[in-house]
Order: sequence, then C-alpha cells, then structure tokens
Amino acid sequence: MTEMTYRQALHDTLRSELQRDENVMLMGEEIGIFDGSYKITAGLLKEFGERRVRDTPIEELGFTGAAIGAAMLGLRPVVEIMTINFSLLALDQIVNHAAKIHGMFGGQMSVPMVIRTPGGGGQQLGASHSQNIELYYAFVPGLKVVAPSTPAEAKALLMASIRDDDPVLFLENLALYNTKGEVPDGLEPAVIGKAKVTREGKDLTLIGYSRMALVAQQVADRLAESEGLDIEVIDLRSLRPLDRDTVVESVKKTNAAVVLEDDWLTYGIGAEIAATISDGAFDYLDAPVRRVAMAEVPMPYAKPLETAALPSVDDVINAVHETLDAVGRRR
Amino acid sequence: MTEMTYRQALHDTLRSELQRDENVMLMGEEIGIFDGSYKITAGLLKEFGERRVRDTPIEELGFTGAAIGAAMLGLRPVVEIMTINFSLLALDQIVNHAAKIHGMFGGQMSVPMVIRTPGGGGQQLGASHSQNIELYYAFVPGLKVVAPSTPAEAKALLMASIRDDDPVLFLENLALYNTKGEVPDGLEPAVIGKAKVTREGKDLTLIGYSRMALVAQQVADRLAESEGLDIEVIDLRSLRPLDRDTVVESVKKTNAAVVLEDDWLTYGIGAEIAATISDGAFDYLDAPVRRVAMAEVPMPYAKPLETAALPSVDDVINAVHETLDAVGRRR
Amino acid sequence: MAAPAKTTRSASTRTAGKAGSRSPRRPKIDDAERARLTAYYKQMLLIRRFEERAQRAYTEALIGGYCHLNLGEEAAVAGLLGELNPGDYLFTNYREHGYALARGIDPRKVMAELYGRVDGVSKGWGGSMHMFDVTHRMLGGYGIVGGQLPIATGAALALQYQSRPDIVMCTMGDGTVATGAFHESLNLAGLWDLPIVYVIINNGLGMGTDVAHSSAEPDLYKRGAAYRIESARVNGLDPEEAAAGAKRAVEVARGGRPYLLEVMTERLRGHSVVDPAKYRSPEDVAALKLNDPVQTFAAKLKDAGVLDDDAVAEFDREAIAIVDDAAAFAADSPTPETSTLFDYTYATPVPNDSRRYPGEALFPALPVAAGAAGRNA
Amino acid sequence: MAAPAKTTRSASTRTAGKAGSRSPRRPKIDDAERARLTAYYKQMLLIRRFEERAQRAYTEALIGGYCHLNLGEEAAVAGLLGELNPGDYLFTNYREHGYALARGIDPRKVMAELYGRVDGVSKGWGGSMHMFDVTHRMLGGYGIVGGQLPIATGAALALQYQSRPDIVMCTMGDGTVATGAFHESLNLAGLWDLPIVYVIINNGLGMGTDVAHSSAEPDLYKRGAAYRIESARVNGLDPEEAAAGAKRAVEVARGGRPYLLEVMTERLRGHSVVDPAKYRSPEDVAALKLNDPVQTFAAKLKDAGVLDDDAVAEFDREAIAIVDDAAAFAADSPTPETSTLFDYTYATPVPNDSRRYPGEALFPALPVAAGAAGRNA
Ligand SMILES: Cc1ncc(C[n+]2csc(CCOP(=O)(O)OP(=O)(O)O)c2C)c(N)n1
Ligand SMILES: Cc1ncc(C[n+]2csc(CCOP(=O)(O)OP(=O)(O)O)c2C)c(N)n1
Ligand SMILES: [Mg+2]
Ligand SMILES: [Mg+2]
Repeated sequence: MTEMTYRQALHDTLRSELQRDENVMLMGEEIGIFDGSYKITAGLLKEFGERRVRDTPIEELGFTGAAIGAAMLGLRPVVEIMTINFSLLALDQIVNHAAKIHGMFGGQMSVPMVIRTPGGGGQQLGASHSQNIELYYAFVPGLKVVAPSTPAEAKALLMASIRDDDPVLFLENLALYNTKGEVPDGLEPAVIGKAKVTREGKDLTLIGYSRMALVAQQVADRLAESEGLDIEVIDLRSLRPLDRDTVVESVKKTNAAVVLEDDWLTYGIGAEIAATISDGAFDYLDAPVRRVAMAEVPMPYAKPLETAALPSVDDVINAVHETLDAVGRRR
Repeated sequence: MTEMTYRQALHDTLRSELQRDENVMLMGEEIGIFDGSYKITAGLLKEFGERRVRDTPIEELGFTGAAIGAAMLGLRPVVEIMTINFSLLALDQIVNHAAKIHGMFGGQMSVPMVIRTPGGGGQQLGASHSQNIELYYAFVPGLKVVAPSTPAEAKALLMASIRDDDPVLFLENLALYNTKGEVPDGLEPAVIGKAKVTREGKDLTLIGYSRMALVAQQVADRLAESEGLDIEVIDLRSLRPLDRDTVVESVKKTNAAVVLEDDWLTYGIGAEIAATISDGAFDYLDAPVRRVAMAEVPMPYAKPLETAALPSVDDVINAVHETLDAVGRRR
Repeated sequence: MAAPAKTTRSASTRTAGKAGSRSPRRPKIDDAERARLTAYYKQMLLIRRFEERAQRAYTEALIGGYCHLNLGEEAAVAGLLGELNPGDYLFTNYREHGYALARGIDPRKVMAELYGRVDGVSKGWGGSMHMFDVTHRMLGGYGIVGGQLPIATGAALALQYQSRPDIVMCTMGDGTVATGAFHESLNLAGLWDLPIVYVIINNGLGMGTDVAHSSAEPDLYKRGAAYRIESARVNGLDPEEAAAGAKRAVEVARGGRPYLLEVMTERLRGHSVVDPAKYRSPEDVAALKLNDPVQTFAAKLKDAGVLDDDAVAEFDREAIAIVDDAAAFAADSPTPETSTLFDYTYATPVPNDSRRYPGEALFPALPVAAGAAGRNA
Repeated sequence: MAAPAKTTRSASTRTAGKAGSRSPRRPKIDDAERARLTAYYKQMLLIRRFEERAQRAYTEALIGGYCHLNLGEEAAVAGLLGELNPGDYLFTNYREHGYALARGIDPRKVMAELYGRVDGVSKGWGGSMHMFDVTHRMLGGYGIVGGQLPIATGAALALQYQSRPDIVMCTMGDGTVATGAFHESLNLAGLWDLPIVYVIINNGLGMGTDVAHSSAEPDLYKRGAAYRIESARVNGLDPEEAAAGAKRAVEVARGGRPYLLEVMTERLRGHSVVDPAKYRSPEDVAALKLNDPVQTFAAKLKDAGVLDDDAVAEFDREAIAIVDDAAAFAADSPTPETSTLFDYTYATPVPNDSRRYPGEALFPALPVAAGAAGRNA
C-alpha cells in the first residue's frame, strides 16, 4: 500500500506501461517539453525520448487519427487530449473511425489505443472549457469508456485500458488530480465493464462516477454520522459497457436511488441510469429516481454563477432527504 | 391544403424564406450546382444566385463556423450538412461556439442560424454513414433541436427555426424525404419547444420523433384495427427544449408507455424520455417504460444484418404487447 | 464573387495537353517492356469491366448503399499501385474497387463484398465504400471524406517507429484537399518525416463541384509547399505517366520523407451510380469520350505494336470472364447470419456488452408469479 | 526524427536582426509624427501595466480560471490595431486583454471582466479568455485554439454579402496554424475573396512547444501561398513595423482579398500566469530581456528626441493610475446575481427551457396528500 495522488497514479502507470511494452507510446499536446498541461506526463520525455513520448502540434483530429493508424499497425498509443472540450475536434476520428474499424471491416483489425482526457468544471474556465461530455463517447458501440474516481482505480483501469485491444476513452477529472488514496502494491489491471459497490447500505443507493463517485462517498459518510443513515454507494467505473445489474441489484435492496452527475441533466449520463433503475427495479422502487446534475446553461465565468450551476454536496443531501421523504410517504 | 412530400415542403419553405428575407442565405456542400445531395435545394442556385445559395468546399468545420460569424453580423444562414454523420467534423463550432456565444459573452450577440441535416439508417450505407446522433445536439444548452416527422411539421418548424434568433439543429431523415402529407395553406411557423399529441388514446402512450413518430402512428393504427387497442401517440417535435409535461400528462392518463428511437438504446434520446416518465408519472405507471431502439453495434452493410439491427414495426408491436401484459399482471 | 482562375474541366487540357496525345512510335520494345505494358492494359481492362458489372448489379438491386466507380481512373490506379511492394500499405477513400483489384485481391471477394456476402473482403460488413484486406495490406476504404488521411499518417508513424522498410500510400479525391484532415495530416508527415505518399486523384469534381469552386489554389500539388513536402502533378490518363510519378514519390517516401502526388484523371460517369450528372455540359461530356484512358492506352499500344485487335478482343473476353465469374461467385455466397450481429463490436470481449436485438426488453419479464416479490406489486 | 531546420528562438534573430536594432536617428519629426509615436508608446505602456496588474490580481485570487497575458506583444497589438477603423471587426484568441484596451474599451470594463463582475465587458460571463464588446466591434476572445478563425471568416462573408466597406481582422498564435480550422478558413477566404486579415502573432511558442515542433513549414507566412493569399512577415517588437505590415494587409482586405500577416513577437513570461516556463533555457530568457518591446521603443523614442526620461516616467505614472483605477472599479463592481443564471441560454425565449438549479427536482414533490391520487400509491 502506498498513498499517492490520482495524478501520481496515472503518471506511474504510464511510466510502468512504457517500460513494460515497447509498443506503448504517448502522444499529445504539450506532454513532453511542457511536462503535460496537468503534469501527468512529467519527466517521461526525458526518460523515454521523442520516439516514445511525442509532443504534437495543436491538431486534435490529426494526431488522434494518427494514433488510430499507428494502433492498427501494432503500436499501443496513449493519446492525451488536454481537456475533453477539445476532443470535439477529434470526434470524427474517434466515433466515425476508431469505434468503427473493427466492425466495419469484419473484424480484420483492432484499434488498441487509449484516449486520456479530463473533464471538469468548477475552475472558472468559462463556457467552452467546462463541459462534461463523456456522454458523446459512452453512447458509441465500439468504444469502451472508463471513469476512475480514485488513485487505485485510475491505476487499475489505465493498465487495463492500455492492454485492451479496443479504443478506450479514459475519463479523468481536473478536480481529482490532487486527491489522494491508497494504492495497493502489485495491483492488477481492472476488468473493464464492471461497476463497484464502494459502500454497502440499505436505506438508499447513491450512484456516481469520476468526481461524483467521491461526492457520493462524502454524502454517505456525512449522513451516516449526522443522521445514522445507511447509504449504499456505487461507483460506475465503466460508462460503456454499463453494468446495469450491479445498479439494479442494489436498488432492489435499498428501494430508492439518487444519481449524481457533473454533466447537464437532460439526456445526460444520469438519464440512462435513472431509466435503467426505473425499468429493472420497477417493482422495488419506493420513490422516483432523483438526479442531481449541472444546471442547463453555458457555464458562466463568474464564481457565484459557476457555483450555482454546479451540483454540490448540499444539493445531493437535499435530494437524498426529499427522496427518503417520498419513500416515507409510501412505506 | 396541398399534398406534398417532406422534401417538397422543405424545398418550398427554403424558397419562400429566401424570398421573404434578404438576409436568409443557404450554404453547404453540393447544394447548388448539384441541386443538393438529396435534392432539397434543387433549382435554388439558379433562382437566387451564388450570393444567396453557396456551394462550399468539403469542410464542415469551416463553413459551419463561417455561418456562425455571418449570423453574428446579421445574416440568417441555413447550413446543410449532407448527413448528420459528417456533422461530427463541425461539432466544435456548433457546441463550443454557436451554442455558447450568446451566453459566454453576456448576451451581447445572438447566432441566428439553422443547421439542416438528415439522420438515417436502413440505406445500407455502413457503419460511419448510418448513425443517429441527434443526442449530441439535444444534450447542449444554447442549441435548439427540432425533428419534424411530416411535411406540415417540416414546413412549420423550418419557418420557425429560420426566424428564431438562436442556433437551431433541424433534424431531417433520409427515410422521410419521400413521404407525403397534407400541408395547410397559410401555415404559420410552429412554436419550438412543444410536443404534440398526434393521436389520442387511453391504453398506452407511444412516444417518438422524426421517422419514429410515423412508425408510432402506424403501430397505433394497426393495433386499433387488429386488436381494438386505443393507443395515444406523441410526436416530440422538439428534442431541446424537451416538452416533458405533454409526455408525462399523457402517461398519467394511459399508465403505460413505449419509447421509440432510431438511435442506440444506452444513453440514447429514449433514456431521457423513459427517465422523465418514470419520475413524473411515478405513481401512475403500471409497467416499466419500454424502449425500442437500434442494436448497439457499428451498423453492418449486409442487408439482413442491417435489418436485424434496426427497430421495426414488429418490434414495436411486440414491445406494446409485452408492456400491456405487464400492465395486465398489475391491474 | 470572383473565383480564382478556373482550371479547365478536362484532365488532358489541365495537364498541358499531355494526356491523350499519343507518344511517338517507339523504335524497339523488348519483351519485358511488352509484358509490362500489356499488364497495365489488362489491369485497366479488368477494372473497367468490373466497374461496369458493378453498375449493372447495382441497378439490379444486387448491390446496395452508395456505389462509386473508378471509371476513368483505371490508368491512374494501375500505374500507381504497380509501384508499391507487397509490404507497403494502402489507404483509400470509398471509390476503391479498382484499387482492391490492382492490389491483387481476388475479384470474387471484391464483388462478394459489394453483394454484402460472407465471402466479401470485409465479410459483408463494409460494402462498396469499405474494402479492407489485411493480407494484401489494403487497410480501407473509408466513406468519410478525408477520414483516411490521419489514419494513414499514423500507419506511417508506426512504420517509422518500428524501423520497417515499408511505406504507406494514401489516396484521396481533389475535393478532399479542402478538409482540415488534409492539412493536419500533411503537417504531421512533414514535421515528423513520415514515409508516406499522399495521392490526390484529381478527377476535377467533388460530387458536382469543380476544383475551381473548392480550392483557393486549384493547382493542388502546390499545397505540398505549405508543409515542405515535395510534390508534383502527373497525367493519370496514361498508366506509364502515373507510374513515373509514383516511382519518384515512392522513392522519396522510402527515403523517409512524405510526398504529395497529384494525378489528373477523369470521372467518366456520375459521382455514384445513381447520379445522372446533369450538371455537366455537353462539351464536357464530349471531351470525356476523347479522354477515355482505356481506349487511349489501347490505341497507344496498338500504335507501338505491342497489341493488335485480336489481343485487345481476347483480353476483353478474359476480363469479362473474370468479372462474370466474380458475379456468379458473389451471388452464390451466403449473406451473413443475423446471429453474427454482435460479433465485431469489440476485439477484446467485455462483460455487460449489449447483445440486444431491437425487439428485446432490457429486463425481460419475469415469469408471471415472480413480479409479486416486489414491494409495490 | 529530424525536425525541419529549426528557427531560432528569439523574435529579433527570427526576423533577421531587425527587431531591437535602433533605427538611425531621424532628422526631423513633425508634431503629428511625434503624437503618433507617443500614442503608440502610451498604448504599449498601458497594456504592460494592465497585464502586470492582472498578474498580481490573479495571484491574489481576484481573478480565476486561466489568464494569458500580452507581455511582449504590446508593440504588435498597438501597431496592428492602429490600422483598423472603428467600423472594422476584431476577432482574437484568449490572449486578448491588450487588444481590448487598444480597441478603445474602457480599462475598467476589461478589469471588471477579469474579476467576474457585472460591469465587465462580457458582464462577468466570459472572464479573461472571452472579452467581447459589440460597440467596439471586438467580437471575442475565444478559448478554443483556432475556434475564432471560421467565425471571423464568416463575419467577412457577411460584410461582403452586405457590400459594406468594413473588414475583419482575426488574430491567432503561431501554434494555431496547425489546426484544421486555419486551413479551412483560409481556403474559404481565398476562394470567396473575403475582406479579412489573418494575423499570426508568432511568439515562438504554443504553450511550451516551439514552432519547429509544431509546423512543418516554420516560416508561417509562407502558408498563405497554399490559398493564393498574399502574405508577409514583419517584426512585431516595434509598433511602426507592425503597423506598416498591417497597413498593407488592411489595404488588400479593403480591396476585397484576404491577407496573411505574420508578426514576430516575444512571450516575456509563461504561457499563462501559473506557468513558470521552466522549459526555457537561461539563454532564451536572457535574450528576452534584450527584446522587451516597451523598453526598446522607449529607447528608440528617446534616441529620436521624441521622449525624455521625464515624459517616460510621467506616462508610466499615468498608466499605473489608469490601471489602479480600473482595479478599484473592478473590485467595487458587484458579482452577478445567481438569479441571472438562466438569462443568457437563449436569445429567443422558448417554452420548456430548463431553469432548474442542481438541487431542484425535475418534478417537485406534490403536497403530501396529493401523491395518493396515483394508482400505485
Ligand atoms: C466529411 C464528409 N463530407 C461530405 C461527404 C459526402 N461526399 C461523399 S463523396 C464527396 C465528394 C468527394 O470528392 P473528391 O474528394 O474529389 O473525391 P471523388 O468522389 O471525386 O473521388 C462528398 C462531398 C462525406 N462522405 N464525408
Ligand atoms: C483546440 C484546443 N486545443 C488545445 C488547447 C489548449 N491550449 C491553449 S493555448 C495553447 C497554445 C496555443 O499556442 P499559440 O497558438 O501559439 O498561442 P499563444 O498562446 O502563444 O498566444 C493550447 C495548446 C485549446 N485551448 N484548444
Ligand atoms: Mg474528385
Ligand atoms: Mg504562440
């Protein structure tokens, strides 16, 4: 066990994967000489050289597409897209190409690449730099999408993603980079496609991923302490494939659920989670599934507006209370 | 009243809007000399000249972005993106710019532009040309997204979209272009943001948009005739804003719902509709909301595979039956 | 709106009258040369007959989707691909049946792909626009205009990374030069010294939009300079001229630098099989006939004494026989089973992957009694 | 991996030793000329002091988000914008505080925007990267690299469409030349004869990546040729040289053709306020000091007898007073009310628009009794 930051876990994993497999290489803007915009790749250019760690020009479409071609010929490129907002420029290559090449050509070749990119919000970066659009990837068959919330998950899922033969969108989060956690020594790669119950409980299920899985933990801990509530928490970990069974089984036990997400509510990731629960646990639900999500606006710069637009711990607590009230009315 | 095709309704509306307002202009690939890939703009270059009807090079990002700037300075560009699959290349301009400019700059300028683009599937065009990704637009605050299903709706919504001061994604459908319907003379622009109950009933609500709103009608008619079922049909018409109340009110009456969509199920448009119903009509639902959607695969070319991947009338009928069975078990 | 100096519509005039002009009678032609020229001709003829057959099959509804033909580009295809080694990689766009044939893929498999059958090169998953054969190193067939460029560029990066002697050839149309993907790809290739030949097949048209309406610099090969990439324009109506251009390009790429080659061709028919091409003037159409590369090359070889009328007729019968056989094979090949629908979503299997047909429920109903276990029931 | 011939890191050597070299003493300088030169200096000084103040306010946590400064680009900004008419339109990237000032926007409003206050140019919605003032025809401030290019191009299209005499100026960084947006925009402008000046502010770096690692053709202005767009490179460490370049560019644009101008500048500090720029060598940093445009221009004007030390000191006091006043104003300006959160999603109001705060339910609970109306309750 070692305590380290989420950033450190990512860094260490990239480094050990570069050491492990000669075909692993990194590409992206400012990952080399600048040490990475968020310093995940610090020092790797120096250690592995320009061949393995490649600074690219500012052309998300071009270098992401190049990673696809390189992957087809046997490399295992790990692309960094500086923030998920910029990934829109590469979307044609990711959705129309990376996700399709295995199927469209009858399974002749695979595209073993990883796209690492942070989502975020809450950094006062304004409307075009504060979006959480993992939905755009989670929606697409042919892609796998993972979203770790802790350093240990970051490590286990990044190892798995790099060794997987399919294109993986690896979602990071600006607000998580400095968070700390224990990472077991000799950690094995995770199994992609599985959610995890990170706290057992019987009163209500909180479901989140990435930053919001941590917020769910905080809320559960706080309400356990202050009100003696026994809340179950699920970290989705994988957005595609989506592990519906773990979610539904939990709600069959707790009979109530609140879904947490950092993206916009309407059509957001939470819509699928809520729809899934309402369907799979139809006979078990004692109250409507509540969703706590971002306000549906282009994110303003001014701090009070930004804060008002983002879901907070208090918002989640309020949603839990209102949901349990509704359950109470029914029980 | 005149009977005409969906294609004709679009064509006539573009023509009359070009006549009505000197600031309206059309841009897109092959809309002029080629008469439009799907012939919506046939003859308009000849009639209005290169200034008003502009063939563009193959650069979705560039010309869509150019339409934004032109709109900011007072034009009302109507952009045609040949199919929605290619719009991925323009997504940065649409999502990071068109949708943001009004808000990000404190409401100083608006972006009165329309992006017309057809979705589809079922034409054996293969994985990268058969996607229904309206979700990518419906998800984004700052955009409006409309999806007409009939010639009359096409006309009323296109007029409204062109005259609206915000960027509107106007979703067409390859399979609808040749469908016919009555268009009232002197039709007024529609109100964007409202769904419509297109058939009243009490046994179950079918919800669809674009092509699937028509399929819903067909199924309702067929089941009325064959089984005497009384099905209510809702055409969403607008995906953003989403008219939740119309949907929920209907299900409060019918107590059962099936959602139809041409996109992939997980995270698709239908997820939000199902989540909305399960929440807003929680106490009224007698069975889980069923979704009928595309199989989650890169669309294959071979006809039998494509057919198997696409939702059919029979699939919807099956879903209605299974849902009513579930209702029966509960009533 | 003044367009830049319009390039004229016919490939021959666009290349300063080179195309279609007969070369002076060659004094001596040795056997090797004779074989080489004959091979070009047979290759071109096979493509011609294959495409005509595809057109027919399309109108007979045996082929679906979009179907873009190489009619008019036979010499370019034959000339270009002749310069590649088996170890090299080819990336193309959706107008690629001829490339598949010239790369050596069995015409039966190409036709079966058009028919959407299991014996197709892409097992029926790709169709006309998506020919792919890993053993022949033809890595697509892409329907998104410009989509193949970054991918091909990345393939070249892998070759460099692995210190392999092979190169990449990546073809595109004239309309593709406008895409951001073109710019971003050539910038990477120029910057990183990648072993890749970009080929612009300039048939003068996007769908109906001519180069003068799509490119601010209508001399497309000149765009290479913006990336310090060597470039040239050649006549693609003659296989030898196309080959000469490709030879230099391949040489540069094998030396570790990218190259941009513009090949002037004609598109004899519409953009795709369903396009009547009404936007073309009668003069344009008339000029096209004179520039038919198959006819022109046959005449040239006859002039040179390489072929006679009998040989031409014989080769034609051979080509037609191959194509007939391919069509028969394709018609006999089975369509894919619907049970295989979920076989190619992922290369690495993954739990919770959806394998749901549209009619199936997410959570299939429990046997009737079971529902009663729930609280609300 | 051999990079193309590396351009050296300092703007002065990159423009053949022009920058920083003092012009020979001018024999006579008339009053108008004196006023013009003084105005440049005051403008540059205002930008310098403003940016230093912004940097301070950022470290004091009065400014949030990213904050990119024009330090080192003052001469370029002053020289370029001096050539625009009030009717012209300006589009920039996120490094644009100086442009806002030089365009004539009240420094108080610029600073208030940085502070996220209601009196900011963008009412506190934009922040450092998104300055926008419709009355001064500065139409953003865009944070997506290259995002402003297609939009600016479209603005020029509107000007042409409406037969207006105004032009568009669109600035960008050297790193932006690699984007597809650059290529697609310049192609449209060249093709359609749009009245637009594209300006590359070449400060030698993206964030830490130099031009030799981002552009296959490091002489960026040469890229204009790929679109038949006239282009030139000028020294941007001297406002007069920048102005001379802009003069020609604006003239061409007003004549109805686009222009590409490359302006060689320096970035005196890190990419943004938080970047310590450790990737720069000590030699580079030393060279920077010699190329400080404000210092250099002050020395030049003193040499020429336009300014003396007193004037320089006086102007500095003035600039600092303006900036202090702006900061005081910004600090006093209120932050936006959270009740305004939903005010700018749409320009045309629309039914069913979401105005939901994150803590609110989609369907707020009915009063307790009402739930009983439902079937399942
Ligand atoms: C990104 C994208 N935009 C538009 C299209 C529609 N489209 C298909 S082919 C074509 C014209 C391409 O012209 P060119 O590059 O010259 O190739 P050619 O068909 O002449 O071989 C267009 C616009 C597409 N497939 N992809
Ligand atoms: C599309 C996109 N990719 C990446 C970034 C992150 N980024 C912000 S500034 C920058 C460097 C830009 O360099 P340049 O164009 O030279 O402008 P400068 O900052 O030097 O003024 C990068 C990569 C971004 N904002 N947008
Ligand atoms: Mg072409
Ligand atoms: Mg720069």
